[in-house]
Amino acid sequence: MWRCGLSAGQLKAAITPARLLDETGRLVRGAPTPDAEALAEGYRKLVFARRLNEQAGALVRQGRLAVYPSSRGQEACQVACTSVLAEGDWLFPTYRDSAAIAARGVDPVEVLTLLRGDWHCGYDPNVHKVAPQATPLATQLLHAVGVGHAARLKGEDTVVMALCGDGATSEGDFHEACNFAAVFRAPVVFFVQNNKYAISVPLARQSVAPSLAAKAIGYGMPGVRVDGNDLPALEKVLGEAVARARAGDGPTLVEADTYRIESHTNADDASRYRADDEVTAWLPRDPLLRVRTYLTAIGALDDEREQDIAAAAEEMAAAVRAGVGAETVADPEEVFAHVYSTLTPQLAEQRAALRAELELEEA
Amino acid sequence: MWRCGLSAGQLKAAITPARLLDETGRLVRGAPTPDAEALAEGYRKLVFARRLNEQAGALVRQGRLAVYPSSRGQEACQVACTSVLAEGDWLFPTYRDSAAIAARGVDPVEVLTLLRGDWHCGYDPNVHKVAPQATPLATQLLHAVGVGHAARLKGEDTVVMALCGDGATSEGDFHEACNFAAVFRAPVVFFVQNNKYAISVPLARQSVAPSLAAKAIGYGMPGVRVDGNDLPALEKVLGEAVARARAGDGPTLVEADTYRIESHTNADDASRYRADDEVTAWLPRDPLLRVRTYLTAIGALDDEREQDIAAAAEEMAAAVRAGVGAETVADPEEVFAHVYSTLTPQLAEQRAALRAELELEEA
Amino acid sequence: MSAATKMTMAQAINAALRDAITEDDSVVVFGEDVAQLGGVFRVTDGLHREFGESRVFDTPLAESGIVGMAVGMAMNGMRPVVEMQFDAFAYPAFEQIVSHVAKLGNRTRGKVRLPIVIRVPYAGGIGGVEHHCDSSEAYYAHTPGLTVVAPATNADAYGLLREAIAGSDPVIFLEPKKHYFTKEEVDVSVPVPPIGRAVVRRPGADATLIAYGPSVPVALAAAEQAATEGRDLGVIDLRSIVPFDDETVCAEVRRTGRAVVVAEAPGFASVASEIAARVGERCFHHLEAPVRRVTGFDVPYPPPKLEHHFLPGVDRILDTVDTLQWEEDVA
Amino acid sequence: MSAATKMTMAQAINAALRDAITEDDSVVVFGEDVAQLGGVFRVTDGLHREFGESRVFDTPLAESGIVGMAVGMAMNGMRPVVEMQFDAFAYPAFEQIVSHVAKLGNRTRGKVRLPIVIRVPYAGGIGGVEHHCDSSEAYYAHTPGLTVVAPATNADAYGLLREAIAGSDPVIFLEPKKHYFTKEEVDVSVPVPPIGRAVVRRPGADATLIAYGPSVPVALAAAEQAATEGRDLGVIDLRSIVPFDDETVCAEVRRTGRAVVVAEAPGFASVASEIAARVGERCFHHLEAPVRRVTGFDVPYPPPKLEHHFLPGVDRILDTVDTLQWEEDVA
Ligand SMILES: Cc1ncc(C[n+]2csc(CCOP(=O)(O)OP(=O)(O)O)c2C)c(N)n1
Ligand SMILES: Cc1ncc(C[n+]2csc(CCOP(=O)(O)OP(=O)(O)O)c2C)c(N)n1
Ligand SMILES: [Mg+2]
Ligand SMILES: [Mg+2]
Repeated sequence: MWRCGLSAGQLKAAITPARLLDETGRLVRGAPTPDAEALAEGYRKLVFARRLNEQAGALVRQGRLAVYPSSRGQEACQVACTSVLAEGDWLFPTYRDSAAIAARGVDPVEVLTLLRGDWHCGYDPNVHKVAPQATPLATQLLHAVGVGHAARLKGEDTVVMALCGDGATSEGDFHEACNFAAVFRAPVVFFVQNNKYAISVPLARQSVAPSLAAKAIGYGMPGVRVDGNDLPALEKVLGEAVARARAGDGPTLVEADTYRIESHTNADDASRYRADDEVTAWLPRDPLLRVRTYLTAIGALDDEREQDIAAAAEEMAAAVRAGVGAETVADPEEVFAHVYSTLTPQLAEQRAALRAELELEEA
Repeated sequence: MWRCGLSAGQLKAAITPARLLDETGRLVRGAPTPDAEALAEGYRKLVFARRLNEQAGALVRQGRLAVYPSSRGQEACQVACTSVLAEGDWLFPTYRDSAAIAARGVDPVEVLTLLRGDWHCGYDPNVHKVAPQATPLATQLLHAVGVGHAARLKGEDTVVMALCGDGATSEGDFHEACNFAAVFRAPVVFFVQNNKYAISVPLARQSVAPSLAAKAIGYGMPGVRVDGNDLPALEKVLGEAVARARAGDGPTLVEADTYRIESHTNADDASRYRADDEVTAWLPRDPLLRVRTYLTAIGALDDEREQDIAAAAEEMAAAVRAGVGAETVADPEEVFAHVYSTLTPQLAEQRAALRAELELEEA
Repeated sequence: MSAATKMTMAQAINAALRDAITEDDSVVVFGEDVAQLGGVFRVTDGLHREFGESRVFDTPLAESGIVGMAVGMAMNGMRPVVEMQFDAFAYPAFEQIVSHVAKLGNRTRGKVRLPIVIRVPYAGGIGGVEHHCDSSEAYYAHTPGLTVVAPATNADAYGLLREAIAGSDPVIFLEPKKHYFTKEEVDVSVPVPPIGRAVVRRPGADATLIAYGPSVPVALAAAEQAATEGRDLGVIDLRSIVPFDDETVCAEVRRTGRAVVVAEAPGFASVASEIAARVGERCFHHLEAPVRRVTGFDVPYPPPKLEHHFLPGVDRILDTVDTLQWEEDVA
Repeated sequence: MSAATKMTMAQAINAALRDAITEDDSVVVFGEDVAQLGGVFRVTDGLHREFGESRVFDTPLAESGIVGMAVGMAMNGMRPVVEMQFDAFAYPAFEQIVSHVAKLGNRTRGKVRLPIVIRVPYAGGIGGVEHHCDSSEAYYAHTPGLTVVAPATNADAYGLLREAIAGSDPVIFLEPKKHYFTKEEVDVSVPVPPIGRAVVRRPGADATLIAYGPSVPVALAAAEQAATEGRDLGVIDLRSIVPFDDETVCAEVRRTGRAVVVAEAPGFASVASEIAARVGERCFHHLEAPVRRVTGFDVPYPPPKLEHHFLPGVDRILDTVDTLQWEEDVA
């Protein structure tokens, strides 16, 4: 019943990052030429993702968001993991994947709901097939497997993209999710954004394996490592994994080699645990820069288009400022409303007590 | 900081089971000749382990044990995992490893305490460096890592042998234990007795990896697969893993390819989920038979020695019968005594209440 | 025409699962050893054979995995009924249960509901070795968002499980394992009162015993015994812990003025504490005596040899009833 | 000569850790982000630099791993003090805590004791997003074998932590995170009463407020306010939930005849239920009114925008005190 062999090629793919565009924005020798128009559209999304990161950062500093974990430096991952999905596919994001959710089509203002300090995820998960952002690490990977397995049982060809970070791979739920998916041949792509840190803890403290993608071997599924700042490489690798899942060939573990440019969140101070020059060394690998250089070189991006993109991103940012800035009235009674599908007598009583208190205050 | 490379040899070791004696009791071509006297001693231990399994089975049928998970068919694993340990080393067994604990030197009557229906493990873990038998699957592997890591911090060269089954590898704690051990380079040998079943669930439902030992790759430690019914091969592989751990080179994952000949426990009925001929197919691979044939062929085992061993095993069995049969008076007040190192006022009160009840009953 | 037949609680649960799978395509049953083996208690016996791998299947051995997968399957339109093999083996799934199963409806403002039933063979009295007899209801009952159901009769085991599976919210379904093989007449065509409704199993004028799950028959036996001694004890079977039926409980206690809560779990910060606290709060002016609790001691579940000392039994209940400030005490 | 200095609770805990590591070679501190970063709340700030990797270290990101490793290290002679980053992130370790940390002493008849301290930054009031504000004490308090400590003052944070680390049994140490940055005078050379002893923080003749951890300052503020309104409320700070100081609590309540329990966790099957139940049981004949509870609602911890409605506050406490059947009501 062992289904997975182990070829030298598979091993190499799990350890050496795939790359299409190098750090200078040049096509790697022998790499297929990406479709210029699609890449330009990808570039637009990268710019949007970056702009969202910047805007959210600014809103935190103004006290309008409770917290924001930025994906700056990881925008290629954020864009690629959604652009490879079809409409009916599902995305399971973490707190760091706001830009990916927005790239999936969810209104960024809704995306930021939780981070504004609300108790709910803001959007309806069923509309865009995006799960609420998960905070308890790696737990959502199992939900992704469940959605995928249910789809298979129902004969649907849905694929599920499940995101997590390098730190989350240490949790038991990561293991159980990979294993369940492999055993049930669930149509799931596990996409690990290895940004080298879990808050302050560096990768070396999470794993001494040859790569995180190499963990796939232990589950009997393919593991692929990819340059996480190389949009076309990501789209190729993730696209293949999605196709494989859709074809009924089961899950894939994809590890993106990337870097968290900013602190863990605004509440964190990365200078306490990493040297500035480590960060600076990553700057030339900026995912936007790389695509931009390439597109410009092949003539697919000129100043005008660049300006159009920037203007549209500005518009989005303005909408975010307006939306997040708008005073929303939180109804204290709603705290009781959704705990069960019908209010229990206990909650009805407690809601009535709170209502009475509030009425007294108002009076 | 990636410490573990991946050579073709390492991969092969993780997938193809190592073997020294084949099923007909002949030395595999090119295998080193085992020390005859040591192997004869190993044979004695195998016979003891088998006898203990049989005796415990009988005691269950007589209602003297609450339950007994037999390691019949796995005796070579039970013997090897203790014979490679030094005195100060630790063993972390499961409910199925009674024979291994006895092989380690713990009085079998004490070993069976828990299975008699007592609440405590019977023996003092510190005396023989044997942890209580663990029931919640895979949890004990983390304790093993802790003991190992503490030893390392204290500069002691203790090695920890941590046992679990194939089913337990699916638990999150297995993953966390392997990873912690690898990251901290803890002196632990993870020894998975892959007996092909977790109660009724066959291996194919636990994993579709090329082997369970291959999981080691994902943690950056060596993984080795070994014929689990081949005592000298087990002692070699486990011995090397112990030496590696002792030398400060970190953990190893060893998978024994073996088979659970009996039902999960006496309460189970294996005929509900597996065909008899699967079991019969494994009988020729009996771990005792193999060593016996080899030893007899090289003249290291004659009828007299065989009889001596059998007689000694009978003596042990008689002692077990006597010990387990002896009526022990369980003191209800002891239920309160060890929950905390000093009785809380609440427990003192509850104990007093129970005492009053008992006195009333007696009166 | 009555369709009542004698069946064990295991059979009643089995019938509920079978009927639910038959009637609703979205019901799936999975867990450890539930398929081929039919569960270590045979509760799912025959279902795999009858409905096949797409409806009833074994999983890898990982409880967080089982519950986490159930969350995802429920998000995608299914009604998973999962089995935790024993009470203590649900603990690896605790984070999934508390942080997701209990909260997802709320986190999505009701946009995502999780019709998941987590079946937990629970409590003691079966001579089980350590980790096989925990009464873990307090952990769940304290967690907002979970419905916690504890049947005491075979008819309730059938009826409440059907309702749990058909409902929109996640349910922790506590099956008193010592009653798995107890036979009772069950007519599955007769509906039982809904989840949230307690039932007065025995009216009584002198004092009220409040129990659920495995303690209900014990409370009834105590009442039986008390009757022979001239004391008329009522017995309430809560049936569900969350929601809690304050109305039925308070009506009875206000009438009798005396109450004893009976539960097997260690008493400290338990469901029994809650019951005692709320009865004390709500019936204060009707109480002739403090609300007393007869619970397990605050120790890990004891070994088979000693469990009879631990389990609330008839004698301990009656001794406790005796302390309830009866007229004769005063006199 | 008093050595009192002003320090925050985070600093008091830091000092306790520093002093324990210094005085006892077997004390080790580990968890997520506790070393280089000094913890997300800076509670372990500077310890890694001062004592090095063998005494203070970061682990891989896995809470079951952290607690499970602590069990093993304690078996091998060490005194691990581990940090769970936030209350809800201790749940992955639940099985290790309940099935091992709490039980190993008992399972070995006392041959193996586990001097482990599990530090849990807990409860709300910090405007945290979901999963960052759970009051999880009931889960632990209900589990026999665990000692559950909840300091309310910085002096107690220091003193109780020192005692917890030096003791033989596992301790869940609940740090009210909203007080991490509150400054108070602390003289670490003055011993505090031992774990298990409650302290009357404010004597009061009319009614007794019973609280622990983050609710103690709220109860004191309520008492302060009540005083201005002519009502004399006493405040008990439990300091440890397990063991529980019945003596102090009952002495006070018997004197005042009225009690209100204040706690932040959802009330159902909670520590507050336990307190209300036992006070009701033990002080029945002295009670002029039912024991009332002011707790969190039975909902998942609400978002920053609404948490002030959820947290037991001065007004809600005083409103509840007002219901305690005062003479004027009767008149
Ligand atoms: C179970 C759990 N433990 C701890 C945390 C606290 N925490 C939030 S993010 C984080 C680091 C995660 O690192 P990684 O998985 O690499 O993702 P990244 O933040 O780098 O995207 C930690 C420890 C949590 N959210 N969940
Ligand atoms: C956490 C947990 N879940 C479930 C169980 C119930 N259980 C006991 S043994 C067993 C099968 C274990 O299989 P394996 O790990 O292969 O070991 P084996 O029994 O074959 O030696 C199960 C499911 C348990 N003990 N612990
Ligand atoms: Mg990271
Ligand atoms: Mg097995």
